[in-house]
Amino acid sequence: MLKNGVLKMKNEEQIKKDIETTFGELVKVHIKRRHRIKVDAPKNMTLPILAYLKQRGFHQFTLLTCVDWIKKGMFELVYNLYSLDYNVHVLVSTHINRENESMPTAINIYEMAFDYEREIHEMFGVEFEGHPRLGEFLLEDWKGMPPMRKDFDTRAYVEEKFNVKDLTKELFTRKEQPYRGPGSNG
Amino acid sequence: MKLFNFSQSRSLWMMHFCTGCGAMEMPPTMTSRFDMERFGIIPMATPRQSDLLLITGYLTIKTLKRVVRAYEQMPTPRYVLGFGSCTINGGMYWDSYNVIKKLELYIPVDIYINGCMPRPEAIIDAFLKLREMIAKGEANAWKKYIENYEWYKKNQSEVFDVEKWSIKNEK
Amino acid sequence: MAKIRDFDYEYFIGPQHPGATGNMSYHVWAEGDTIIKIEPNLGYLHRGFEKLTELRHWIKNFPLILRICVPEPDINEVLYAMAIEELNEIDVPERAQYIRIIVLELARLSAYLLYFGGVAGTIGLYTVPQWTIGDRDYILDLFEELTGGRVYHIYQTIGGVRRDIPEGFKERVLKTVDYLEKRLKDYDNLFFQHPIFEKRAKGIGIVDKDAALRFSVTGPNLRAAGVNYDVRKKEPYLIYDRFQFDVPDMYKDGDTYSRVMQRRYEFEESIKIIRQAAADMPEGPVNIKIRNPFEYRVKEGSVYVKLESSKGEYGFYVVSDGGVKPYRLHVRGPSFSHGLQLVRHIAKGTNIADISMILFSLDVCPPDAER
Amino acid sequence: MSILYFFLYLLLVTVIGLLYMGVARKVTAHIQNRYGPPIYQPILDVLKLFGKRHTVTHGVMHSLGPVIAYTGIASTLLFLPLGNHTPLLHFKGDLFVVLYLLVVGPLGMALGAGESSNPNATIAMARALSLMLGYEIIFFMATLPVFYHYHTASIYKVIQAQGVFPHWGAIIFPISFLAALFALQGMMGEKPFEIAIAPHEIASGPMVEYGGKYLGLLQLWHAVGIIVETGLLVDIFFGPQNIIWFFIGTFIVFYVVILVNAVMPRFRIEQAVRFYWGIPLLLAILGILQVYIWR
Amino acid sequence: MGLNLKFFDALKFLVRKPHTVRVPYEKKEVAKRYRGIHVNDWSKCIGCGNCAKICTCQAIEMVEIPTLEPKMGQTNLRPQVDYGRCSFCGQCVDVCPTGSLKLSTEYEIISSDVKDFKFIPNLNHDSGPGTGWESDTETSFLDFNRVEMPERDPAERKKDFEWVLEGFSEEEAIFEATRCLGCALCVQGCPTGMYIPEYINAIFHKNYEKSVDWMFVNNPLPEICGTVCTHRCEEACVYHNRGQAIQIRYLKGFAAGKVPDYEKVVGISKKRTGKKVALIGAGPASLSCAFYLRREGIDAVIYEAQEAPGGMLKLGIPRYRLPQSILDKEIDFIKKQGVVFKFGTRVGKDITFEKLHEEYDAVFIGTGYHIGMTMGIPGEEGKDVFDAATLLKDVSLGKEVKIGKKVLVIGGGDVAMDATRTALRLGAEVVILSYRRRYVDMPASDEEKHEAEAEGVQFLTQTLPTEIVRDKSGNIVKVKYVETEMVYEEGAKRPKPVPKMDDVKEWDIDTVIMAIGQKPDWSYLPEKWRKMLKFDKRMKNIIVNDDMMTDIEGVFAGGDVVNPRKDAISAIADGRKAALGIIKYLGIKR
Repeated sequence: MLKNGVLKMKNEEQIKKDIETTFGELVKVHIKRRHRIKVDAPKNMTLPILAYLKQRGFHQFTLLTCVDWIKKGMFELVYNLYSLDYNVHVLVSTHINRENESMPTAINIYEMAFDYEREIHEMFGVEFEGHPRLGEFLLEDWKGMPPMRKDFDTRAYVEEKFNVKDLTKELFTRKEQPYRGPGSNG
Repeated sequence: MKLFNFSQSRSLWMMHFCTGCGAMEMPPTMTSRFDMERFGIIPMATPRQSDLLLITGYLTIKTLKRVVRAYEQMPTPRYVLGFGSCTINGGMYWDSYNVIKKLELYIPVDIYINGCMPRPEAIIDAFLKLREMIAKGEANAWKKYIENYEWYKKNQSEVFDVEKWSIKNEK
Repeated sequence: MAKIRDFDYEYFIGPQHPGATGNMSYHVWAEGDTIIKIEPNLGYLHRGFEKLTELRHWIKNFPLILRICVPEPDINEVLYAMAIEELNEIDVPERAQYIRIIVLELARLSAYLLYFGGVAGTIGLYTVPQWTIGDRDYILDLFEELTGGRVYHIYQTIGGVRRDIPEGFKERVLKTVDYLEKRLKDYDNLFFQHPIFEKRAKGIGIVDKDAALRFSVTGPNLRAAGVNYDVRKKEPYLIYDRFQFDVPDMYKDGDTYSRVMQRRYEFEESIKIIRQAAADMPEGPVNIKIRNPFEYRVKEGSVYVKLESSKGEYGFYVVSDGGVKPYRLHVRGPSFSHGLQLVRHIAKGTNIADISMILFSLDVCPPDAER
Repeated sequence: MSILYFFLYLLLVTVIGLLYMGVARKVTAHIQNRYGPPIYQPILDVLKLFGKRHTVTHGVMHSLGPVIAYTGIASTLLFLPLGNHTPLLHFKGDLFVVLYLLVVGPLGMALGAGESSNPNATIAMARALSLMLGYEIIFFMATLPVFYHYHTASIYKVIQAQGVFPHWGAIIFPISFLAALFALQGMMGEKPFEIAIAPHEIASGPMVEYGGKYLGLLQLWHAVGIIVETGLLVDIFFGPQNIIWFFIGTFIVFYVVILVNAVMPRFRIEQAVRFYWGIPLLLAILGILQVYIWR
Repeated sequence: MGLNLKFFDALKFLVRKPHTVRVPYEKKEVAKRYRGIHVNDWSKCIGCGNCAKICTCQAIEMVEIPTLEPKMGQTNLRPQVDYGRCSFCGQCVDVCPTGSLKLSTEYEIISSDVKDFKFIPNLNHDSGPGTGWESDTETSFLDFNRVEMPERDPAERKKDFEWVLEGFSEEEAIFEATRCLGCALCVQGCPTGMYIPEYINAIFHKNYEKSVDWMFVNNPLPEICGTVCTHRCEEACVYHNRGQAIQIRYLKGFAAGKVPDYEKVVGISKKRTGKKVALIGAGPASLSCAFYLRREGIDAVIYEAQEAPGGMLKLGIPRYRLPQSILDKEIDFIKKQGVVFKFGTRVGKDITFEKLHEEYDAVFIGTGYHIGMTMGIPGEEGKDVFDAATLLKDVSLGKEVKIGKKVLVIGGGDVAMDATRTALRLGAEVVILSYRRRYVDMPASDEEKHEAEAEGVQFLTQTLPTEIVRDKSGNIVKVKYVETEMVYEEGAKRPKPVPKMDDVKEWDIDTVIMAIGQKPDWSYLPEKWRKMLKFDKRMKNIIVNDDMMTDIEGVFAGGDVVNPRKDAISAIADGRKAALGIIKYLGIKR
């Protein structure tokens, strides 16, 4: 397992410097460890960064993922890019509101984003502006809340849809005694 | 009839329809190490030619539609073998929003094997049991489907739109 | 004969079709025998793994997570363990690392054997799958002995492996590996050097270097296109930097033939790694105690870990909020890149007779794209 | 009386054909490092298929297809001598009738498959018919020297003319025999010419929509076809003098065919046709040239 | 087309024997570790439910087995496995604390009926030890080794009366708290049924106040219990079956110690009902009873003969085991709740029992066992022979006690251990402990035995002193003793010591401490009242009903005088129960 600082991280530092000089202070770049750089960017800067990185030789669109930070009311979109020459993954992360906010599509920069965006759209309900076909991808005839959202309760859904009883109940729990004795504080 | 039952029991053509994890133990069962063909069981490419439908593991709703359709295309008598825990009571995917839990609600099942996934030996034993049942004329789950057609359709309609996915002229 | 505008046929490969790789379907529009358009239709195997992992404790996800990729389940386990270990900064015992290498490489061998059988099956050479999958069973026997399960091993745990290797296991691994090496000559004769196979596979389904890079192809498919990229070399995870092995680079055409042959030579390299790992394995503990599976917590943070599977770069993006359950886990399956967008691109203009061979030679494994 | 005789004849050939299929499966299995089913397995399969209750048809032609195919191949038997017996029908030039009737089978299939509206079946039939282009001509050209040599176009006459061991067509015209073997491989639809069935590509092709009794009929067609096709070759090139000789001959030929089948992948259709128009055609032409040179 | 015809090489397999395993005629051997169907050894299974908790598939359900009796550390639940869910991962085996559950090498259930796939495994399929997926303490997920409580160096600590333990550091405590699986079997072991998993979990989260809050539900003296409890909970702990139990006691002490002021957590009850209750004796039973009475607004008045509260906690337990600071902290908190203490007031002498009974709405008897018993051997009358109870009491109260250099302690209980170690601290050079049974039979807790041994006490087991020999001036010079022999009798639970009377040996001794037991003092109770109470056969313990009420209306009892288990936690439990009984008796709605 590679750990921070085991080897010199020339490439990583160079890319960090380049991104910082090109995009200014709004973009925060952290070197997480060797081969991994995380870039926190505001929404409007995300696509320019992707375009810039593509031009820098980050050919591989490894992954587009979405994290539902329900407490903050945000979706975090993480674009994971890789360059063979630098041997570095850059994870460009941006936050959008959970409701009523869309993200411009990246398919004009990376073709590979096509299916990833479809998946994220289906699983989280994130809208990608300008995507030609955000339709059914993995699910068929799905109605209701996108399943990967944190507030989608799959067990309750299963109970209802498949007519299965008592899934939400844990099968073995200690019987809680509701009354806490006279020592109760309130 | 007896002769038919006998030949049916000795010649089970299974549909080459592998869904889910159980499909991974089918190749070893089919191929040289365990050699299922010794019992006259061979994979067939289309439902029309098959007698035996293997549900090798979980079924997503999307697959279930196709399975029901394929099942209805199979000529009777037809047999269904439920493979592994997932077909019995949901198995690993008991809380997955996209996987059906009890196969018997949607199509009748003749025999189940436990396991996640079952070993080839267990699969062969299940085939032999099925073979015995057919020879005795006991494997009659397919009749249930015709008799309780409405019930099965009702259950199916709970998970997907039956109208949209049914073949009109067939039962 | 359904006529769809200009096209002669509208045609489905899968989900119930021997020529489909696993349970996935391709919607094909063809003019005569020539494919004009192909559209992958996924979701037959979508089980919502990523949702399910969020509902389970860290340790409980081990039996679940490996079911994502059926032909080679160990990569999921190891990756998941690696992600936790990286977040929690756990040092895995040496011996466990070596055992992991052996397990991973054996899994690679078994996946490749399945692959050879699959490709040969698509062109009707049914003797090859019978052989390779039959021989693969010997690897499964090893797994059964080591892990207690034939296909689903559930052998990894946080900080190591669940059990030490049984007595005499190393010898049996070496014996099986020797046997497989011997059998490789038979496969050569019957399959890899078969003139009709060469005739059918050469120049078919070409993924050249540009296309491979454009569509983020990884793994043997990328190497067969002449790009020497192997995670084991570029970013050596576990202890791959300690082993002597080459990444074969004699095939650069990117056609079906190159892809098959690339794997055939990688098969030999994996055998080399197994031999070295078996020889160098130190004594010692094989895992760390996690003490309480119900209260095991992973430090807050996110991590992207990847490894080289038999299909390409396999990655996990794991987010932890410091709780007992993963906050988010996203699986990056190699098939997502070479099973969807790439197929749309390269299948145009190919013959219907070849499409299933191309799909099999790309080693499209739908479950890792659908999860 | 002769009708009854014919049916007995048909039954015998069908059963033996099915047993040959069983042998084929067994032999293939052994090459594949396994045991395989019992030899009588195909008989059970057919019995089972005929016992199926519920079958679906896609129209008259679809149901008729297998019937046409089977009757076509069965009527071939009328002209095919099993050894040095007089076939039920024989006349000058019955070879041409046989070759013609052999086409009836695939044609019947083509009609049936076309009706089924399954693209797989349609593609398969297109393939089967274009493959026919390849092997029919080769086979005809390969048999030509023999008939030419004996100055007859009747199979029965050819057998009689060949007599005992050294006077076999295969020994006199080895080149033509080789060409005929190539053609036979294609005629029987075995690999590398199993293009019309091709489960991995087009889901067992023409049979894709057939089930139950129709499929059983197709199995019988295939079983009789094995005997007819190998028998034709044996009759022409080995001149079997009695029925045992005939069946030994057909068995050996069939054995060779399935051995090749077991170690071959299948061609793509245009490759197959191109292949036939390569070496086999050359061999066939050489065979014809040989007759000229001989004279 | 090339001329490469090597593929015909494959035909060589025609003449080879296939490698097919001809199931069912041949069997392939299943690997030893195979994960098949569950097997559960019911003789080991304790029904803790951890298998059900870890199951990813919710395949395991704990089912009540009516034929089984729940025992301490054991429930009558047994796992039922649904093979329509089970995925054979074996995690249930790796988490099983007793190792009763394993996966056998059997793997087949084939049936047409879904119901056949759900059953309660027992040993039916077992193919014997060493086969199937088993887990031992090494391979288990669980850590069977506890974090040892750091102690002071024995050579140092025996010189003074300071606390012998050093206490957990936060890191150690949390590390130890991690081990708790939350199965709650320990609760059955605890007489007062504390919410052990809950407070340990709170410790794990570093939420000590929450933890203390849970403790006060049924124990008003958590830190004292966290120091000197007899920790029956640890015997019931699931880890105890194969390894070392969780340090429940010290974790509790640790957490309570982390909260300097209980008032913030528990608060002080401001309820007033106007009822009042007298409590006799200021031991743990009365303290506990008084605390819970006060929480419900009942005035509690404790009458105590001594000048200090705590009863046996103060008088019986030496300060090196229970520091005065802890005692003060907890008792002060009880005082803060409004409990009135009347020290130096001996019931029967300073105030009569009848008066209490008249004046108060209810009376609670928590007088305990505080009279030490003697052996009745020749020479025990006279100086330099102590009973342990008196000795410990005097030492605790700070009275000057003089003992000799060579001390013999007779007995094998906790009190005997306290006596030996107190003797060491009082300056004795040689301390011999004589016990008539074997070492393993000693009722004293293992920790105390180890601690005493570490401090240099010589254990002479299977010895029985027969005579104390004194010189002319009355000083002890020798103690004669005989050795005993353990004899097993038919039907007896444990072997009986039989002295070998003909072989008399002797020790050089100048002080003898007898720690062979204590008894209650009923002298304060007038004959009339005593007759109204119902005692057990040996005339020692009062028999009470479920509400801890004696046969006299309004008189409740608890602690050692009721409970056969003579320990602090039982007394606390009794006190709490009695408080609930009194509340019920007085008709106060909660």
